[in-house]
Amino acid sequence: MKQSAIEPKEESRPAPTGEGAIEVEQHIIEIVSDSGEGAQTCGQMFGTISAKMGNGIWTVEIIPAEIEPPHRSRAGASGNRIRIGSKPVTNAGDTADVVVAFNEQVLYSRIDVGALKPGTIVYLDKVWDSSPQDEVREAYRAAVEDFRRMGFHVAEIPLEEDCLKYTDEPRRGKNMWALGMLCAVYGRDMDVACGEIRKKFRRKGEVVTQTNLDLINAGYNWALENLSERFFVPAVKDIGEMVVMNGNTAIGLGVMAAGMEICSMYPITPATSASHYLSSVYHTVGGFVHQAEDEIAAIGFALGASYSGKTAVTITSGPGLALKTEFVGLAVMAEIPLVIVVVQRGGPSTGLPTKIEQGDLLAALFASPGDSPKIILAPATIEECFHYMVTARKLAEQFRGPVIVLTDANLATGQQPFQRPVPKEEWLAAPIVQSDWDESVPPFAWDSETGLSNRPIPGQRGGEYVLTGLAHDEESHVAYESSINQRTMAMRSRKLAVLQKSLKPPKIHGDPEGDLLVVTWGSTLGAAIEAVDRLRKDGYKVSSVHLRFLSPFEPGLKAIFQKFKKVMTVEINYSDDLRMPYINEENRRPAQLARLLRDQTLLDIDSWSRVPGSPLPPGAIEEELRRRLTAEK
Amino acid sequence: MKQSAIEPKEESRPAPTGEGAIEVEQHIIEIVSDSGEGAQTCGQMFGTISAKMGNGIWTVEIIPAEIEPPHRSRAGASGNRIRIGSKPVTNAGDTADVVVAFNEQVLYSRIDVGALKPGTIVYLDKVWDSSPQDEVREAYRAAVEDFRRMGFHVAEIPLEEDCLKYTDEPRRGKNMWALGMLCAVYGRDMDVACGEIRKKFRRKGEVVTQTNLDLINAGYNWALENLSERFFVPAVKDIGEMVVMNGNTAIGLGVMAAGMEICSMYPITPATSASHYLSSVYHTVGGFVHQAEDEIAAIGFALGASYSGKTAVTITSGPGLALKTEFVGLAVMAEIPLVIVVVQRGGPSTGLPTKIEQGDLLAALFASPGDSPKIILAPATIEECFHYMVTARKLAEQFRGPVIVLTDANLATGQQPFQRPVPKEEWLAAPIVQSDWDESVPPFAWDSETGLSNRPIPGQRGGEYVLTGLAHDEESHVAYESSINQRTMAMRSRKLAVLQKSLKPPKIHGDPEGDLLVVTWGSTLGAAIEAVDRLRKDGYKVSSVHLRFLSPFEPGLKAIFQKFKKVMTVEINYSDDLRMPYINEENRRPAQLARLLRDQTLLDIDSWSRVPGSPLPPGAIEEELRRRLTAEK
Amino acid sequence: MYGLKKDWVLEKKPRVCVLEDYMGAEARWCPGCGDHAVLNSVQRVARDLQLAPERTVVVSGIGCSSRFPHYMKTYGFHGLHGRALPVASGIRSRRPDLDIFVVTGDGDCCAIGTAHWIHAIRYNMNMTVLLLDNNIYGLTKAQTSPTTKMTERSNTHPRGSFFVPIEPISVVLGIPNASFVAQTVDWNPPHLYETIRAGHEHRGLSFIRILQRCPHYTSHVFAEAQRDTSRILYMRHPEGINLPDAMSKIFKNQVEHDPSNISEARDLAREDAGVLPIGLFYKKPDALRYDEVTAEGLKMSAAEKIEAINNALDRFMV
Amino acid sequence: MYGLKKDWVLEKKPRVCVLEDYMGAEARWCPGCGDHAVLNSVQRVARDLQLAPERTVVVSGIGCSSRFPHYMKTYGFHGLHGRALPVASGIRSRRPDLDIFVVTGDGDCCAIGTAHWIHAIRYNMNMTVLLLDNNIYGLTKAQTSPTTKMTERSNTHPRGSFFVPIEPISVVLGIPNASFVAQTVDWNPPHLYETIRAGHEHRGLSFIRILQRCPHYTSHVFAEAQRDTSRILYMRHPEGINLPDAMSKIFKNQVEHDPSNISEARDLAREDAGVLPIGLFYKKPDALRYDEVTAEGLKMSAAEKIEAINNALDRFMV
Ligand SMILES: Cc1ncc(C[n+]2csc(CCOP(=O)(O)OP(=O)(O)O)c2C)c(N)n1
Ligand SMILES: Cc1ncc(C[n+]2csc(CCOP(=O)(O)OP(=O)(O)O)c2C)c(N)n1
Ligand code: SF4
Ligand code: SF4
Ligand SMILES: [Mg+2]
Ligand SMILES: [Mg+2]
Repeated sequence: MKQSAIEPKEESRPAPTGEGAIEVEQHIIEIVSDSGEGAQTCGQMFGTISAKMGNGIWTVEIIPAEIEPPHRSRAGASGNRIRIGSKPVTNAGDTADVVVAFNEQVLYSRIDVGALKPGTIVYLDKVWDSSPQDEVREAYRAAVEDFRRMGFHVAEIPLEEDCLKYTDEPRRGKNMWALGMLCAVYGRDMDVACGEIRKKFRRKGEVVTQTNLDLINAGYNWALENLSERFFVPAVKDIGEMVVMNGNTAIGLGVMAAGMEICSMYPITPATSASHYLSSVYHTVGGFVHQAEDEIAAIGFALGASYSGKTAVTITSGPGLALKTEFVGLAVMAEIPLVIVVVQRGGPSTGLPTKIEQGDLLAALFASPGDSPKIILAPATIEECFHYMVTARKLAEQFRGPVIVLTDANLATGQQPFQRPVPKEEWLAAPIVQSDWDESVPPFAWDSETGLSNRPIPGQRGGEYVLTGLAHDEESHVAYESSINQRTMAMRSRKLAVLQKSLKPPKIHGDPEGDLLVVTWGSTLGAAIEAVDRLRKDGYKVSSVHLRFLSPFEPGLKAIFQKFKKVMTVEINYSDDLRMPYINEENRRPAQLARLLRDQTLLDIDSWSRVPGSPLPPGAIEEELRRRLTAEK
Repeated sequence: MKQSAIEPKEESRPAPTGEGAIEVEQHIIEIVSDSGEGAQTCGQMFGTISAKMGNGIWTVEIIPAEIEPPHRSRAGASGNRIRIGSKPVTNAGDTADVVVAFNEQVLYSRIDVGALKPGTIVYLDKVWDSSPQDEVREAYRAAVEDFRRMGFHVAEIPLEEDCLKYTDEPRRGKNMWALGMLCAVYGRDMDVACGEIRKKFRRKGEVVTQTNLDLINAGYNWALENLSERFFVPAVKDIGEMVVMNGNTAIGLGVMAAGMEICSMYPITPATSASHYLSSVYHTVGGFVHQAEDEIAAIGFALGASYSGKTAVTITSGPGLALKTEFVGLAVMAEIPLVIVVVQRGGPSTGLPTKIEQGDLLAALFASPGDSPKIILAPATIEECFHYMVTARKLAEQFRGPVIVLTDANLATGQQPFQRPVPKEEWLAAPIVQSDWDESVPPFAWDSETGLSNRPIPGQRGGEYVLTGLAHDEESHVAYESSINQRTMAMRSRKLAVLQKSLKPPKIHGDPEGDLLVVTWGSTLGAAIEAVDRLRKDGYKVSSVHLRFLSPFEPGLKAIFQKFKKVMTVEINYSDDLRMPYINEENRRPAQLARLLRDQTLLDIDSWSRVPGSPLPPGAIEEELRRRLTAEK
Repeated sequence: MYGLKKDWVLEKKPRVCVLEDYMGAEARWCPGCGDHAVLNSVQRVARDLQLAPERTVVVSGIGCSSRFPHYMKTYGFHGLHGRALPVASGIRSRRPDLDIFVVTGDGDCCAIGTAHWIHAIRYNMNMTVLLLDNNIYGLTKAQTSPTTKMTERSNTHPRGSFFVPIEPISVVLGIPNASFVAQTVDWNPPHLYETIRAGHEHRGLSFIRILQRCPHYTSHVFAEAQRDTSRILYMRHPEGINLPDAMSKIFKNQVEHDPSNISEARDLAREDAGVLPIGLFYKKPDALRYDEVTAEGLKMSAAEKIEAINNALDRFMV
Repeated sequence: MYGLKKDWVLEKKPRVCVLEDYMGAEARWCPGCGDHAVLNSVQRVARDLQLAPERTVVVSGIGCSSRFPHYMKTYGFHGLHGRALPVASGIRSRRPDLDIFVVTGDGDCCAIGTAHWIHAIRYNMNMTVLLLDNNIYGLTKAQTSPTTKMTERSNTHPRGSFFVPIEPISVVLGIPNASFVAQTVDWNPPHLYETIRAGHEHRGLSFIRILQRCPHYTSHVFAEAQRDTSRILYMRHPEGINLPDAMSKIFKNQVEHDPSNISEARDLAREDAGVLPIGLFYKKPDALRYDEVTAEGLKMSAAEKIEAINNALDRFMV
């Protein structure tokens, strides 16, 4: 007899029916296990299978803080959240609809961070119920009761038990069984699923592959026979050629497609995996990753390469950016093209090394002493992580200076399908010019309108010059004169204004006027739009605008803002809250983008910013916007 | 027969009369020579003598860019500008009234930077007129004609010639002869002057001292007999006990008076001389200068000392600050008291290493990734350089974090007399507490209103804790929870609001309302006030306000600003000029303080900012303000 | 004991610290990680020497190994990646009364911390420096470190490292003023203990490289040396670090090495020999100590200081 | 010559570069500064080896010595204090066709640049590194440097330095993969020239320490060694750096030293011996070169790259 789905206790959730599948627009599934039990692989594969079937997906990693945390501990929870939808999915959403948990402790860790809500369906391995250890049994049983009390629909599943039929190492097989079970619940195409398994275990040999196929089938069959709930998430039609990857991989691929041959880095979470990916494939395009002795050497090496004609990229996170500060100033001063990717994590200092924050905007902009105008971009999606590498290199060369690309831990580890890019030869770096340089043209022949100039490359006869970080004239000769200093500062600054001229105003999501405009940057795009859309459905006059260029800004912002009664940013960084003791308009420290926009537009731009160490869920944004919109009325 | 002072050609200058001295409120004197000829010593002594006679003074160094530049070259000009007045002098003023030049080339270098104006009296060594080298003779003669054509009153003096009567090394004696001559022209007390010489050459023995006394007397007597012009600068009455020194020495003395026992640094111009001074006397107060292997180690060492209970100071300039960025973030995060002195120089990058700029404000405020609230002070005078060390240490300990003190190359090398400070025992660091720590109090027992807390020091039993740059809770345990991160960020930020509460609004110079308010910070104070006063005399409704706390700001700024039709900052850093191509309101990059004030007050705060590598003279500020005030009308 | 601390009368009876008094938070390294053994040894040395926990400071950088201070119940400073040594030096500069341990990793010390490492050896301030060398970046998940052996794979060199690894002992022996240079392995607790203890008893900077197993990422690297003791060269000398005979017997490969002989020490340190020497390479008890300079003037009274400041000020009187 | 550069026909006749072709701005060091002699030697080596000025890059940090590139008429990179070596390595990585010289000072290289120095030796990329060691920070006006002798006074140690100076040669010889380590003095132009020339001809990183006089701040430091040649130990060997007999004769103190013998090299490098060895300490022609790794794939065509990127992308197709 089929095990019945647990009685629904909440109106908000459609009751899982017995036979026919319930159609849903989107669903959030989590798989959590002890670190090392492979829930991450399970989740990623479930995401890929869904993407292949035409669903929109977004996956995020659930990562423990330690390398090998103890088993059955809250701190050890490892896994994945997968949000699948019938439209492109842009963020990880709010609370989970379905959770597969390999033990009750890791489930607790998800409850602690608010990932579940009453009504969430929980599939929990029941192996602990028959543990030889009394404490384990008791802990398990108490937890199940606890979970039910909290309103979750708990189904106890024979995860380890059934796996033992196929493998002696159930800890390494449970994830595939769970994948099979989910495939049944979500009606996934088992041909696609088995294909993925074959791909995944290709290098491990036939035996391993077969065991895993057995396991996925076992999970699938068990669910078909024993579970009654089925969900159906319709596919996006006609998706075209899509790829799915995380943001750091997209950066790596983008670096290659942009024709940059050198990535010079020093390991730092959460940036390093981009260079891991590059390290594994870079040689196929003739590139190489230089792991330097520290971050200073990493950027110095990159600048040396750039100076010699091979524009390089350096990839880091906050603490590494801090160390690169002095060299960034040199790149500005001596106008050396360079791409600097900063994958933001929680700060200040070592902070929350594996978690997301958008806290490095002001540091990117202002860290180098003296006036250091530079270009700053922030991709909003994983697809943009790829394409912005191409853009960044182009801008670095055209505007002859460093370009900082700010991503974050959310983009870095999140996965999302997007249109497969078609790399173009014109994106690649041109071969180094070795023809003579017209000697009458100085190495810094600034166009006095635009500040732009071309640079000679070692090897070009007639172009010999000595690059220097000292104040210098057009010939790159050291110059102490007041007027030269004033002029060259203006030349370097001017380039930003010139770049702005070539940009278009950002598109407004929603109506071009209304009660409230939400301004965002970076990875908050998807969640903010989702929140805005929900409110718009409810009749609120709210729109949003997303900034991708942070230095210079895209043009037309003030004009856009002025059409709204209120303007606010939503950011993942710290700002003072006026409701807190001692805080007032005079001393409030605003959120980072808000600060820049206030300075520029002189409009009273408020913000809602938080530092939870996790992406802002659309529901939380929605709630805050609703509060403000309602307070208005 | 007395050589007559040259005919005045300009109305603007009082004609030097034959016999009786002309009384002037203030005068600017420059002495320039080849590097190594001692014009700097001459100028400093002239300043000291004048200060001892009760004049206000301000002296600035004229420094060549190279260590041993060629003789008789514009690049080699070395010397001093001394401005003396009948009131306290707050800045170096506009153009020189009197210049003593040891050769015509160094004079050219002063003309090039606009230090002279038609009517300036020039005393020029005529030895070159009888040089055995044709080119030298010709260059000299052509120059004298040139100078006269430019409207200077040139008196050719027998500087080297007369010195040769007293010494075989006139290159090392000319400066004292020139000093004697100036003493005659300005009616300086020769007892005071000779006393200074005795002090100066104390350690060199009697013979050297006597030669120099002979030289000063020779110069004095020659001038009495041969020069007709005499100037009289009345003294300030009742000056009390005064000291005279440059800002870096004041920093050094302040460090000692503040009871800081450790100065950990890495050499960098123009900060190093502060540690040179400290190195020479620190042992007398039981302190020591640690010259580290680099700037990172310097601040790390200082933080170690601070952590162990001995609040330390680190002294640097822009490029060094860049390297300290990461550790500054740790000091904020782990709340370690530390004083960081940044003597600003021209940037970005290596920039203009010996020259002044106020370009590091935003870097000091924002460089460290993540949210890094910290206290920033900027002394405006040399006296404040001393006292702010005491303040900074106190604030660092009370608010448990880093305090950055921004000075600049102008304060660092300028000399000014001020009330002799009376060091107090209470300023000194209390001996390290070794009594037990109440174990029930965690190491970060943040007061939830103020964010303040006390810290245990190694040696205190019961206080054992592990300081960390990771996000942490009250116990200093690593904490990944959202709510803890949000709260601890707020605690660290709150401290700034609390400090602001204890500050008073800045005083307004001039009327509290009017057409224009000028806002300044750092060493521009004196020149700005002088400019404002000149305009106020002409009836303009202009006032000024000077900010000494830059993070947090002193309270009440918006209220002050709103009383004026226009508000603008005057700063020595780069900002875009709206009259330049491509620059408009949307992309203009404002001056650094202006940016912060715009963000905070949302008022349209404009600025006039320049990067000449030299202090802004009052006349230039006056001219710009006048232009704006006139344009208004 | 803590409950009584305010009761000064009771405090008078001699204080005895037990192992638990040095044990902080539960260590969160992977099971089998060599760091556990080092922690254990340091705690036992502290207990055996009766170091006061409140006068003991453990300073570290960032890395798996640098989590060390959290697991001690003493003062600790878990600072920035690569920067433990300057911090420890600053602490030492005015606190001759403290016992200072520094824990650093092969990335922390020999990559980003190189400059501080070299100069700390030169300063020779009194502290015990433990380099936990697992030949890999552990915390950031397996990148090549300066001590990674050639052809070993890592996430940054998936096709094998093409760098000649640095030899930390050779480097240190090239720095003048090195005063105590030793090597040991995490899997021989008695030797580990003796080495740390000897290091702590040395006045000056004792540099101890500990070959440390990282079962998570580089389980094979020291497997051979662990299995086959003939891969280890046991250095012995009356002035060196010695195990009781019963324990030292297990090392078939032994050499008598006088730790005052720097030339021999340098030759022994060369890793191309294929054996892993453990014991004391070099010791120079009279090497200059910078901390003796920095602590000068510590005892000066406030009145003396004020007088000196007044004197200094007077020189600028007009 | 330059006037003709667009005329390709005329260009065909063999190009001969004369000394002026390497002479940039007029050198602005103090009169008598040893840096002048080094500049001169480098220019002569460049001329004698007919290095193309446009393919020669001189990289430096910050310091008096680091002004060097400005005085050459080649490409130059006058970067940041202490950071010449990473920049030079980056340039080298994809430009095997360039001739690279690095000029650094004792502060630049042995203080703030220490980490890069150690690791650059290990990377052993092809370049000629000149350490202009004047035992002082010149540009910033006389502060103690890591090579300042004990008790010497400076502005930061007016009562005399209390540090044991670092021995740059000993340090370098402690780093595995060092491939060319030599020492010379600015005041013996023939030896200076031969050393730089030998360094340039070596394939790999040649590290050359040049004792350089700073008459402005440390005029006395090398005065003795300059006056009395017996203070110098001339190292000779067929594989080493040798002067014609007539010139080498002036060195009363000579030793035959085989530059493949590292132990002997290390013993010779010790500065406590009281003599100043000049010549080649060590050479390892077959040391691994990282620049051979980094230059792999340079010749790949755009089409090949596009294909590889497509392959990489395909692995992520859904
Ligand atoms: C400035 C900075 N750069 C990089 C990092 C990232 N990081 C943390 S630990 C580590 C290396 C750890 O390796 P190791 O020192 O060998 O210690 P282990 O984990 O192996 O014990 C790195 C690169 C950081 N925290 N800070
Ligand atoms: C980051 C940074 N710190 C400090 C300085 C200041 N500085 C310039 S050169 C120099 C030392 C120069 O000494 P050395 O390397 O021996 O060269 P020398 O002048 O003696 O040739 C220092 C400390 C700087 N420019 N940048
Ligand atoms: S990763 Fe390696 S070094 Fe780090 S805790 Fe695990 S076993 Fe130890
Ligand atoms: S200060 Fe010394 S090193 Fe610098 S240029 Fe002068 S003599 Fe040469
Ligand atoms: Mg390691
Ligand atoms: Mg030097």
